[in-house]
Amino acid sequence: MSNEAVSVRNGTTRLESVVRLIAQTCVDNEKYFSDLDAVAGDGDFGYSLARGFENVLSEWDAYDRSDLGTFLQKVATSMSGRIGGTSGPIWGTAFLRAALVLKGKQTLASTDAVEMLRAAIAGIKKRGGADVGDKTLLDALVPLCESVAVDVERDLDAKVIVANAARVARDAAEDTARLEARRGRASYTGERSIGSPDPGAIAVAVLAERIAGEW
Amino acid sequence: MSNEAVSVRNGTTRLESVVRLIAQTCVDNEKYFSDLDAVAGDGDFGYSLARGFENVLSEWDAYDRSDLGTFLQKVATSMSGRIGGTSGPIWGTAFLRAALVLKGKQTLASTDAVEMLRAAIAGIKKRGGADVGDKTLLDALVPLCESVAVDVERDLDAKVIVANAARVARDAAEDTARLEARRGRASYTGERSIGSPDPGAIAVAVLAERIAGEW
Amino acid sequence: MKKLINDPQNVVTESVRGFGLAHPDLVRVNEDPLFVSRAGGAVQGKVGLVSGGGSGHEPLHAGYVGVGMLDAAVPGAMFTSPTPEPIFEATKAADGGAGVLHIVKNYTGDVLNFETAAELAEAEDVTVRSVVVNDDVAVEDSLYTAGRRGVAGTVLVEKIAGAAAERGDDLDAVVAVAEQVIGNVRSMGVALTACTVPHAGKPSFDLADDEIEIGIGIHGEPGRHKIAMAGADEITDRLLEPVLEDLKLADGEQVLLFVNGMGGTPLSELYLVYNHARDVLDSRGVEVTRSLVGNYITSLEMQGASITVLRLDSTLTELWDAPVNTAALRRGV
Amino acid sequence: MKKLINDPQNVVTESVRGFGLAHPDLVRVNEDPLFVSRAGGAVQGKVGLVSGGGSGHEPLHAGYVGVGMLDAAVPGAMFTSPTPEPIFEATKAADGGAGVLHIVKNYTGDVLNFETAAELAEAEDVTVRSVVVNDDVAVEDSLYTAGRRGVAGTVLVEKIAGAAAERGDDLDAVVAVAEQVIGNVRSMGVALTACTVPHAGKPSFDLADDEIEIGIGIHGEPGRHKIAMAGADEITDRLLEPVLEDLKLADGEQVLLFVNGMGGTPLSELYLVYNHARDVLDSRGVEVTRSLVGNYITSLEMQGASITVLRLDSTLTELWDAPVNTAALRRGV
Ligand SMILES: Nc1ncnc2c1ncn2[C@@H]1O[C@H](COP(=O)(O)OP(=O)(O)O)[C@@H](O)[C@H]1O
Ligand SMILES: Nc1ncnc2c1ncn2[C@@H]1O[C@H](COP(=O)(O)OP(=O)(O)O)[C@@H](O)[C@H]1O
Ligand SMILES: [Mg+2]
Ligand SMILES: [Mg+2]
Ligand SMILES: [Mg+2]
Ligand SMILES: [Mg+2]
Repeated sequence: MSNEAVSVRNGTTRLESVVRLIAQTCVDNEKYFSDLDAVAGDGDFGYSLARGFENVLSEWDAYDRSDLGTFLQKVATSMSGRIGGTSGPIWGTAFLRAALVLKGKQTLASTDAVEMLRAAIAGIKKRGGADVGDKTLLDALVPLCESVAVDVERDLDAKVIVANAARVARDAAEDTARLEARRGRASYTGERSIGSPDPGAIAVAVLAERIAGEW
Repeated sequence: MSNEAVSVRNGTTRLESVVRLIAQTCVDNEKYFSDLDAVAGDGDFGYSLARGFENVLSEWDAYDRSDLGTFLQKVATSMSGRIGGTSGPIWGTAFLRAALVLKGKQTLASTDAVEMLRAAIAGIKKRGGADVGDKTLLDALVPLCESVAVDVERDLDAKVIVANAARVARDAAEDTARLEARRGRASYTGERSIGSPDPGAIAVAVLAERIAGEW
Repeated sequence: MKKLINDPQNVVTESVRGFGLAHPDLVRVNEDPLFVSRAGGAVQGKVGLVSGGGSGHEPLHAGYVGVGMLDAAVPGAMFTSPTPEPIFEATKAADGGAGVLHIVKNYTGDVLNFETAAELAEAEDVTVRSVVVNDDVAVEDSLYTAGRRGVAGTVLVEKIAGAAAERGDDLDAVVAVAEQVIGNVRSMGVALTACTVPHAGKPSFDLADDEIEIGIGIHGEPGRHKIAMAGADEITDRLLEPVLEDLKLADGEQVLLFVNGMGGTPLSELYLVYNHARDVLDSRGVEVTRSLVGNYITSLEMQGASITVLRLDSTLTELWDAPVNTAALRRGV
Repeated sequence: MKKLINDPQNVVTESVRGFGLAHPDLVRVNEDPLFVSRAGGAVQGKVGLVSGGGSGHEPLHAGYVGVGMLDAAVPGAMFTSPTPEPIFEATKAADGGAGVLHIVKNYTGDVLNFETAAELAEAEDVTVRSVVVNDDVAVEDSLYTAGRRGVAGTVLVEKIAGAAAERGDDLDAVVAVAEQVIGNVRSMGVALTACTVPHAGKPSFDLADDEIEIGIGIHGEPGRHKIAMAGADEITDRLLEPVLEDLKLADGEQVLLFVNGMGGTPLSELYLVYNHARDVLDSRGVEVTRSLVGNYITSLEMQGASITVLRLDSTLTELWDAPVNTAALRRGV
């Protein structure tokens, strides 16, 4: 298991470039994500994410970067302050919990990444009351996290780890099509939610794939 | 000029069958007349006529037939009592004025027919303030009346008279397409009323053709 | 055609019946002939106000029957003026001995049928006076035509004349107030979609996805011309311009600004239109002191709106503010 | 997409701004963060009522700000619950020292954002209690799901709890009244057409010309299932049945019957639906003593309607009848 610390500069750069990629990808996919939400939900998922991450990009240069945790917390705040609906609290919690893991840190270890994902998942579960199988973003994020954890344990190369994570997330996200939504707005349509994947899960897959692609 | 009186029975029969034919034709053409009115008007012309003449048909057997005028007055009342909009007062006045010409009469002469048409036209003009050229039913009814008057003067056969009248009414009705409406609801569309014929004028032509066809 | 109706022939009667059941404190429905009058009956000594016309413009007119507004309303078939008989009966029901005012929208059918009803009422010794509302500047006002249509201004005439009658004005005075409103109110409308009359079963005109009708009436008839779909601010300018031009408002004059929905446009869009209209009036030095925004006179489910401006003075303002208690307009009671 | 809007991103702000300009006697609009509060500010000693949620349901909620109903309303983006910040600011603006009640429609986003706002307010020593409206019987009520949605019943909760606060009830008592309404109100809706969210630009679901959606929500989400287009009486039966079943009304009980339009359905059709619903309730021995018919909580320009039944007792009836003075609901003032 690699605990080899990345240098502050490198760590910041890597964390920053991943966060920026997430933000840009959410902005770019506004219409796609909203269309996914329109199938069984109310069609605002992409709109919400785009407005939130647009704000991240516009405040980007001014973020306090005194440590990694502070930086990520600023991201969480400026994002969730603009995202309404379910995604605001859910994604806000996820980023905030991840930020707490990095509190005071100047370097980012692979194990930190696993811890960040676990913290984010715990936060999402607590905040929204959903669990795996309820047809939410958790259905992609939890398998993704497991994949990263196992691969970090196996001390694989980071590029391989993210590639594996992306593949797992994509499969899991597509698999949500089989599920009946039990949480969120899609749950109101009951059985009619079956057959189309969860927008939140697909978003996780898209983000993982972009990250893997740019690694 | 023929003043040769038709027998009461025959007269009543002829008047009755013409009125009945008018009523039935208006009921049959509900959709067609409404569609014509929808082009530049509000699309209720056929509906109004149909409801009014439906009522004539349903009260038909009970009409007071003590003289021709009384009969026609009853028709006018039961028709116009159910027709709202512009057509109720206009068609009601037309039938009522025609009925007055027949007041106390047991027989119907060809010259009576001309007088009835003239009285109806005068009534319509007075009631609605329109004249020839304003793109109303007058633009078919006035030429029709002139044709009948000339042919009666020439002592032509009734069958020829009605055939000529129908042809004249049709030509005049189609010709209204060239006019810009100055009265009625179609006038609100201004120049856009040009290009389609007036529903009232077309209705006059259709009725004249049906009468000629069944003579 | 998708509508919450049963037999198209029965839409008006079933709907008016429901209206009566929902508002027993305000109105009584007479089913044959069909008219709606105040629950309490005619008010002795008060001028009675009667209006009516084709159905499909709800809440007009039945929604305005009640204290401070109409005494009776006569709903015709969809978009078709009622026959004289129900108007005549409604007139008698509204008569409290001080005469009755007919508020008629300027359509040939309405004018003619109210005329006949007034004659019938006069024959039974009910004094009837009529005013004809003709506020639509989309239509040219000319002696040689049917003249301007009556549209949204009708609601303001009914409210303000109703208040005059309620405070005890005599018939002449109520007529004068109504005429003052009519002389100072102008409107213009736009349609984004057509409406469908139930017994017609199809939209009353065709509009492409990128076209709108400017200068629309309230009966599904086409407007003066089609234009390309535009932003709300631009459309608002096009409606407001001819209204202001016709009214020739002087700097500092006070007005009531009324943005009316045609039935199928969300309230949020009406307020958005109001927002811009307000900016335009403010910038021109016209003071908007009273406002009305909502679906007050509609064309079934048509999407669109109209803008109405009424020049106010202290009399009209006071009468506008007076209490009113009807199904669709309520204030101060 | 045909809408009276400018930039889709600005619909909510421009519309709310217009709302504020049109109703200066009733409300003040705070633009950043965006919320609407009573013109007079918080009433000292009175429990403050705050509601909010996604926009697109106008007149909900801003239309219900005023004496006898809400103290503040928080409009989110279209169909998207607002973030905690404006809710928090609105809560402070509504606080007259007697605590604030959050009236939240049961959607995950609304619940979560109001929760956070309440925590922020508590941190500034404002006592906040919340009630969650969940009246939609189209959705199964289960611990394992998000539970039933809040729909038209929300209007009744706001009106009745607002009356309780206005007469001086303390926070516990206002919560109790709100909970009583929530426990006794059930709704179900139908859509004849979908609506179009401005920034989406296309209808939120597809419906064939001969299909309707039964069990629809108010956010353009599809309903429980599609059925073939049917007559209004049959559709009314299908909406009313599950509502009555859930409420288990005993013979002779009194109710408020509320027929709500989704925004694009003519008022005449709503009264027609009311007419039949009334017949059904009458025939079952349920006494309809209060009624509400109109567009009170909408889904933009969606065509359709919902039926809501609220079991009344003398307390709720009295509070329902109490004076209210808001842009969209006015009575007795
Ligand atoms: N209770 C929940 N917990 C976690 N995630 C949820 C929950 N409910 C919904 N989601 C996620 O949020 C996504 C929808 O987000 P969004 O459109 O912002 O919500 P809404 O419009 O319903 O408020 C869903 O696709 C799902 O992945
Ligand atoms: N002032 C008028 N005088 C005579 N006929 C008229 C007048 N105005 C309209 N018409 C006739 O009435 C027809 C329309 O009738 P109808 O649809 O019942 O009227 P509306 O719906 O406008 O009240 C027109 O086609 C025209 O022939
Ligand atoms: Mg959504
Ligand atoms: Mg017509
Ligand atoms: Mg008509
Ligand atoms: Mg949403």
